[in-house]
Amino acid sequence: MDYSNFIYLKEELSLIAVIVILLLYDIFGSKKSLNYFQPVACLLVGVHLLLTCCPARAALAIFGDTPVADQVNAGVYPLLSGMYNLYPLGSIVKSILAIGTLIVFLQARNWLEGERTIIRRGEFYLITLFTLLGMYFMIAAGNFLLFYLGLELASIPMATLVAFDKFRDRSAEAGAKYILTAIFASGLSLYGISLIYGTTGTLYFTDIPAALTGSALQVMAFVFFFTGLAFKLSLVPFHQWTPDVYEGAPTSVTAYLSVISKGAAAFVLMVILGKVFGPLVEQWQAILFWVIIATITVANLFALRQQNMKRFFAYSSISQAGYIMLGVISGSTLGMASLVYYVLVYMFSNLAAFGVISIIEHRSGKETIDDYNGLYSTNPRLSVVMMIALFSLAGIPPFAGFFSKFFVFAAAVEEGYYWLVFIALLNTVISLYYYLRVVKSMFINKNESAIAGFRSDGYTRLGLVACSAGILLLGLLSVVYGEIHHYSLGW
Amino acid sequence: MEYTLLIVLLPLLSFLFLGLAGKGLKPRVAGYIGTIVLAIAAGLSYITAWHYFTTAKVDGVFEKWTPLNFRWLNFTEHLHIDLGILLDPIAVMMLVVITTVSLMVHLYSLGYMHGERGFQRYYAFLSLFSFSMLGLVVATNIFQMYIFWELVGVSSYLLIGFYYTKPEAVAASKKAFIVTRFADLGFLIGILLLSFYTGTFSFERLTSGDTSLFAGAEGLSFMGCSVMSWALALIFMGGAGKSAMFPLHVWLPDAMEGPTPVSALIHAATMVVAGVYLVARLFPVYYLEAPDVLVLIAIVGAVTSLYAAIVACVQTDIKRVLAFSTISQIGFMMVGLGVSGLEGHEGLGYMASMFHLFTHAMFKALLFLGAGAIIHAVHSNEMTRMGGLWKHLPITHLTFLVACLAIAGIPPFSGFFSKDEILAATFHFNPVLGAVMSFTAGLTAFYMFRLYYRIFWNKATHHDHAPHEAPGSMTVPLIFLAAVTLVAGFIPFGKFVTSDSADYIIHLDWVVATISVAIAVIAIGLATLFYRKESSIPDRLATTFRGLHAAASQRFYLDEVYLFITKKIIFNGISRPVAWFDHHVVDGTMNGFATLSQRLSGSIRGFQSGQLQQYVMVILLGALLITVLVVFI
Amino acid sequence: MNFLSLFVLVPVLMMGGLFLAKTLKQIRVVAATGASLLLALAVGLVFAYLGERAAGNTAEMLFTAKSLWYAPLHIYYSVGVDGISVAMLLLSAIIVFTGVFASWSMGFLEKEFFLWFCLLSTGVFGFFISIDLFTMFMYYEIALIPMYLLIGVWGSGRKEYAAMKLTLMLMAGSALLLLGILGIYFLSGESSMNLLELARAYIPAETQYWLFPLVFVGFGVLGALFPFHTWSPDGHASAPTAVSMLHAGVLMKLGGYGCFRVAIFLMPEAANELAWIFIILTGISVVYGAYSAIVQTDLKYINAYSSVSHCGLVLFAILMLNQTAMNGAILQMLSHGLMTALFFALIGMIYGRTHTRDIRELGGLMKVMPFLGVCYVIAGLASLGLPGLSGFVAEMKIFVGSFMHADTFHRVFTLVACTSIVITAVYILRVVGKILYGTVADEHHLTLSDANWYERTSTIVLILAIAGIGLAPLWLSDMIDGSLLPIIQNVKL
Amino acid sequence: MEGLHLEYYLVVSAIMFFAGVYGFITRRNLLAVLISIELILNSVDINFALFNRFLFPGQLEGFFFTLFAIGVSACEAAVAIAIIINIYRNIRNIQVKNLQQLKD
Repeated sequence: MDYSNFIYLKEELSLIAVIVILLLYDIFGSKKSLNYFQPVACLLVGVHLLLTCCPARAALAIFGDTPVADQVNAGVYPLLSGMYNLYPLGSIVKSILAIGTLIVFLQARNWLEGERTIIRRGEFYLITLFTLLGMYFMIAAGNFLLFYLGLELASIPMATLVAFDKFRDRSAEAGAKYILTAIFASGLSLYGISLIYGTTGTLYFTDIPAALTGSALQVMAFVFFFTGLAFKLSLVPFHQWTPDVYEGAPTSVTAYLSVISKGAAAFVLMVILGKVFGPLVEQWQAILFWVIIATITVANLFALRQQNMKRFFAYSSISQAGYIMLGVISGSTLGMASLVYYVLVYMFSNLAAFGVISIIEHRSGKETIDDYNGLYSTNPRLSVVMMIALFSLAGIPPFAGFFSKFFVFAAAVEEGYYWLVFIALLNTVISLYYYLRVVKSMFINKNESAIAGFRSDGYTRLGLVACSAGILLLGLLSVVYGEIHHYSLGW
Repeated sequence: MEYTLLIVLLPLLSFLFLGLAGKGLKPRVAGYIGTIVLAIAAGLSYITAWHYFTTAKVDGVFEKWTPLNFRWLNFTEHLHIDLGILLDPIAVMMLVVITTVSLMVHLYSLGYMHGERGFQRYYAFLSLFSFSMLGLVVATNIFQMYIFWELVGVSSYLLIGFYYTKPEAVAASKKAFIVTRFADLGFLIGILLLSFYTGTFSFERLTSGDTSLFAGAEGLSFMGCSVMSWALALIFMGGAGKSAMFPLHVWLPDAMEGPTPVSALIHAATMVVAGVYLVARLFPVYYLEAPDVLVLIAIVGAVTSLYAAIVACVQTDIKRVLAFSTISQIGFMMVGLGVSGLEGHEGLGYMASMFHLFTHAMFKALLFLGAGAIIHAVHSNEMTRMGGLWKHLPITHLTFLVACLAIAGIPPFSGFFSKDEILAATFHFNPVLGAVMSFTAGLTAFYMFRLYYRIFWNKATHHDHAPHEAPGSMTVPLIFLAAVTLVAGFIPFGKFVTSDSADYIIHLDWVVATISVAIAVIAIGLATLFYRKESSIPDRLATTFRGLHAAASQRFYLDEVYLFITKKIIFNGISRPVAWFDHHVVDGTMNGFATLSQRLSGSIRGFQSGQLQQYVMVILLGALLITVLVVFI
Repeated sequence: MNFLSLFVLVPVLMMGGLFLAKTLKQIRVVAATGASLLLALAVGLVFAYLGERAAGNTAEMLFTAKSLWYAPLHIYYSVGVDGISVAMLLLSAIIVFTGVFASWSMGFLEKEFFLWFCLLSTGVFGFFISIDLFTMFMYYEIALIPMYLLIGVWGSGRKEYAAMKLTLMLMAGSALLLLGILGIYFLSGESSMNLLELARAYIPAETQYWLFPLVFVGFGVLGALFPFHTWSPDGHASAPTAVSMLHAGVLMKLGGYGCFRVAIFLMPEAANELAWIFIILTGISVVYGAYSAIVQTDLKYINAYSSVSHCGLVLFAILMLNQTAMNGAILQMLSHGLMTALFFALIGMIYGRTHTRDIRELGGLMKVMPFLGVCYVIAGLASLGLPGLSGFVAEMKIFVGSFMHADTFHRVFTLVACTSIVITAVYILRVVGKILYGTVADEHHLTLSDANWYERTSTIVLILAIAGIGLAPLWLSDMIDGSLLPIIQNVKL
Repeated sequence: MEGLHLEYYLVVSAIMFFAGVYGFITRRNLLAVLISIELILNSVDINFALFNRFLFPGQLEGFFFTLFAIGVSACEAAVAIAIIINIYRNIRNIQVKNLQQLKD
């Protein structure tokens, strides 16, 4: 190992650099210069994103290390004695998460510039980036230790984000619920990991499969471990914190939580299930089968009668997690590609929706579905963005959500999960109902006292435009999925 | 012979022109256009008839000519609908009849419909009807016939409902269409069956006498009758609908709501005999493949004829009397066909039936047009509003009388010859049937003269202004038709139209002729006794046979039966429950799913209690449950 | 670029144009131009197609083009047409054209209306030119969702309920369909989404047995298959005129076309074996729809139930699996599309004037608005199968074709279906008699005006098309016949 | 050492684990809940140390994991307490039952 290998850690290192710069800026920047915190943060994340997106191959070529580059391109390349795994798909997912984070940052302005949060705005960006770093570690982990550290790094700061509006008791309540449940879940997960360690004698991902025998203890260990990630993904029955936290947390945080955190967890879950628990495939497929059904159905049933938009989207995102799991359960290349693609599309759709919710909440203070009545007559553009997002979430063409849903279904069907897909498909009908409820209130319902028209700020608009473009183009431009699929071969 | 196409096409063009551009024309111009077109068509028909009957005879048998035939729609390689023109004796005869009567009606309407709203529309419809009817008679195949059959039905519908602001007219048109549609269903199914087993629609092939065509249906039977019997009976059902055979006749009396010239054209002379024409067209098939159906036809014809004659005796609306009389006379034609044989002398019934069709068309059109002139004069259909009109309407009176004598079967008027031959054929077939028909003929004479006396003699009613004779455009057709009625009986019909297209020498059956004339004279005498002057005999008879009289004037309650079937059974008994089922059960199920989801959603909401510790418990229990399930199952 | 893609491109460009349009006039110009262009394209396509065939091109699909889209699932953007799709494209173009004119004066939110309308057309046209299962399905769904807003925003009556019901039921159908498509893709062993390639592949019979119902019911929901038809009456009744036209006229045809193109073409064995179940259901549709129509009092409901009946006949005929009946089914799609569009257009125009669709409150309109009245009568006559109008041709083909089926069961059901012609006459004449004839029910109606120029354009074009098919059906039926052969051969295997 | 098998320790850790769970579920005070969680985490630490010591004596993985886990749990406790304090500041109460504003 020589230091040139650090170039392989470019995602994490550049993120750490960003964090450090921002930290220093936050500490030493003058009060006036801090007004530019958001643009600077966005810019830095953008730079980081460029680095992340820049394929490892190209980066390596600069340093003249082509043999390794080929190896990386071919599949997983272990670094730091196998503690850290370098693989192209991981980089793709990381850049997806970074894009999402960037959009969240763009949309956070309205909230952060409020009088109570303005002095703490730097913290938001910093803490968010810390959690992002944690997710990077989770994704890159080749050992349960790094995985665990990444998981905790991604969830403990998140609690502070949830409780960020410290003068709102709902925010505090949500924070408490989040942190306590998170610790409990990670406790269970740790207990599972400890048992795995006990039965296999190793924590390295590459060594574990050979030592798995499928004994009852190992299965129990697996289930306990699974709980930790299922909690983050908010799969039923580990989902109950989700609506409360989503509702209570500041909207930007909810957006982040519902998309980035969930996306990372889904990807990592699939990687670990496939790479580490491969020998237990029958067990985890059976578990996922029922968990998916429960997740989609229960979440949909709850979503049916929600009034609060954020709570509504909480349930929606639970059920979306169920659909994401369809990719996981297949365990195939198609499944992996579809999952990543789904996360990408889901991210754009959900962020668009939360962008609208956020700006409306901060401009008018309204956040129930009925408040949205007649929104189209006053804020047509926001309504259209919202509608696109909802249609994409519901899986209506030509929006990207249609394609992503199609692919996860295809992945599951390829493995023979006809009944599962059937149930999921029926659930899409229910989900369409509640998504249409929102569309209905915006477009069809009349309202004398509709939310007054307003002009949103440039950052938010940029974010919304980016999301809309993503929703519209991701499906029609097959190259995105093609690339993801290409790098998913053999994961 | 290609010009025969013009006969059919000209009225169509006239219809299109009047229909599209009629609004911009002066009413009179539109009338002239229609009439002139029809006149040309009539001229062409006469030329065709002359041409055909002089040159088509080869070896003593009339050939079938097909001057035009093209494929209109494919079903399979050998099954296709063609449109074309088939000329044979009956077709040519029908061309003459239709164009003649139609021309008369066109002419007559110039006067009768003068000043009516929608005059142009009226002529457009008349043209449409003429086109359809002509297309029907020259059909080369049964499907073409069906096509024009439907078109005729629609034109009839449109013309009955001509006075569309009058609710009775609308109801009558609806009824006419639906009843005939129902019959057409039978026709269609019959065609389906027939074509399925024979593989052809073509009349030429079907009537060629080639029994191998029907080999496919050999030995197949359903409910005791052979498949061919079913097919042909169903086809006859179509004919029965259009020709107002019992019990499908209910629409015809109501159809009198249309303008009177229309009744003359469609509901007396031409369209209503389409059923007869249909049976005559397929006669060889009936005779060879399903003689049992022919018996059925004879019986239906006889029953209809008798029934209508009885009902006609008590009607007071003059057009209804004529309508029932039409039904009755068509019954005669059906009986003629039903009792007929195919070859040579056996074919008397067929020939007689066609002959009667011809003569009846003339004198019945005359009667209707005469009735129109009367109505035109007194503005009422009711006999009670008439009486003593002979001096006001001399021409109408005379022509009407000619027609009455013709229909009553008094020599030398045309009706005598044709009816007498039908009676002869019937007696030959079955004396009982013959007796029934003779009785009916007597009734015919009776009710016709009842009508005649009640209109022209009897007690004169007071009118606000003196009724006056119709204008020339109306009387000319009357005189023309009366003249035809006078001489038509002497046409050597057997030379032209026979069942086997060969010559048939008519010789009168003197016994039958004498009897029937005697009956007719007695009936006329009775009518004279009852109705010549105002008399109390009819009333007394009516009270004596109270039940019969009431039943007859209510047309034996058949309309009520129909009303019951449509209103009570179809509307209330089927449709309402179906709609209810759709709304509550099918729709209800779909709504039920929605409600169920909402309910379910409501019932599980307590699960999300907001309690941190419950959440954690669920997580733990979930993990344990999954473990247990996976490990132990 | 393949010129078939223009059918999709033009509506998309129209959407762009509408987006930029500022005034009502501009909106109308864009809509009318685009619709005319589509109609011209469709007519041009018919000629081009017939020309190619006359020149001896016997390929199954003409004007094909394909380009890879999603390689991992072998999804191509592949287009191509045969006689059937050409006919359906022509139908769609006519309806879109007339629909634009029928919604000439919406009164509010015209821009949005036409935007959604164009999206709907995109889906419809795309569906008919596609020969790739995925794109077909995608366009199918594209066509469904605009319905929600079109009905919800511009509709009348219980529009929200109806829009929701319609959307959800159709989406449930498409859910089944999606599963079926995925099943076909993975189980055919062909790894292809291309219809033609799949048709040559062999899907194991036992697989077909469960895929066929999925696909058939999936499409059947849109084709108003009993008992999944209940979206149709409410949906049609609440939809604005042009949407009813397009929906009943074209969208419901997507169902029939899909059943035929996908379900029967790809799964002939199951079609043979399972047809009887669906024949019973469709037979019920035919009669049941007609009976239900008798007692309705809302004009649109009457027409909607009549659509159930007529579309039932389409599916019924398709299941007969012989050339004549299938040909009849396609003709019936065309015919029903045109006449039901005409009906809805007229009902819309009448409703726009009288503000009621309840036949008990209408009467004597013939006197007040003769043009509309005459058109209504013509539509009615077409619907009850008057020769010379399109309905007759289609129905006769269906009845004769179905009756030729060797099986007595099928023949009996054909006879049952035949009875619908009488019931149809009953409800059509009831309506005509009630609303057009008789005395004027409401004095205010006496002051109403007859059709405007754009309304006349719309109705006359439809009537011409109806009469055109009715008078000269041979070329159309031949065009369709040629394209049916591959399907028939597949079924007979 | 000989008398004490791995199982005994495991039983202890399992008891700790479930005691923690029980505490979490039943305690009414947020701080007590937090302490219960620490019990859970500590039981895991014991597990790791035990397995390393008894089963895989040649390695250090388990010990390291224990150390990291202890560190992480300290962080968690810190954040959790901060939030609890915040709750106290807002509603003057840290009873679990008061955390029920958000539900349904």
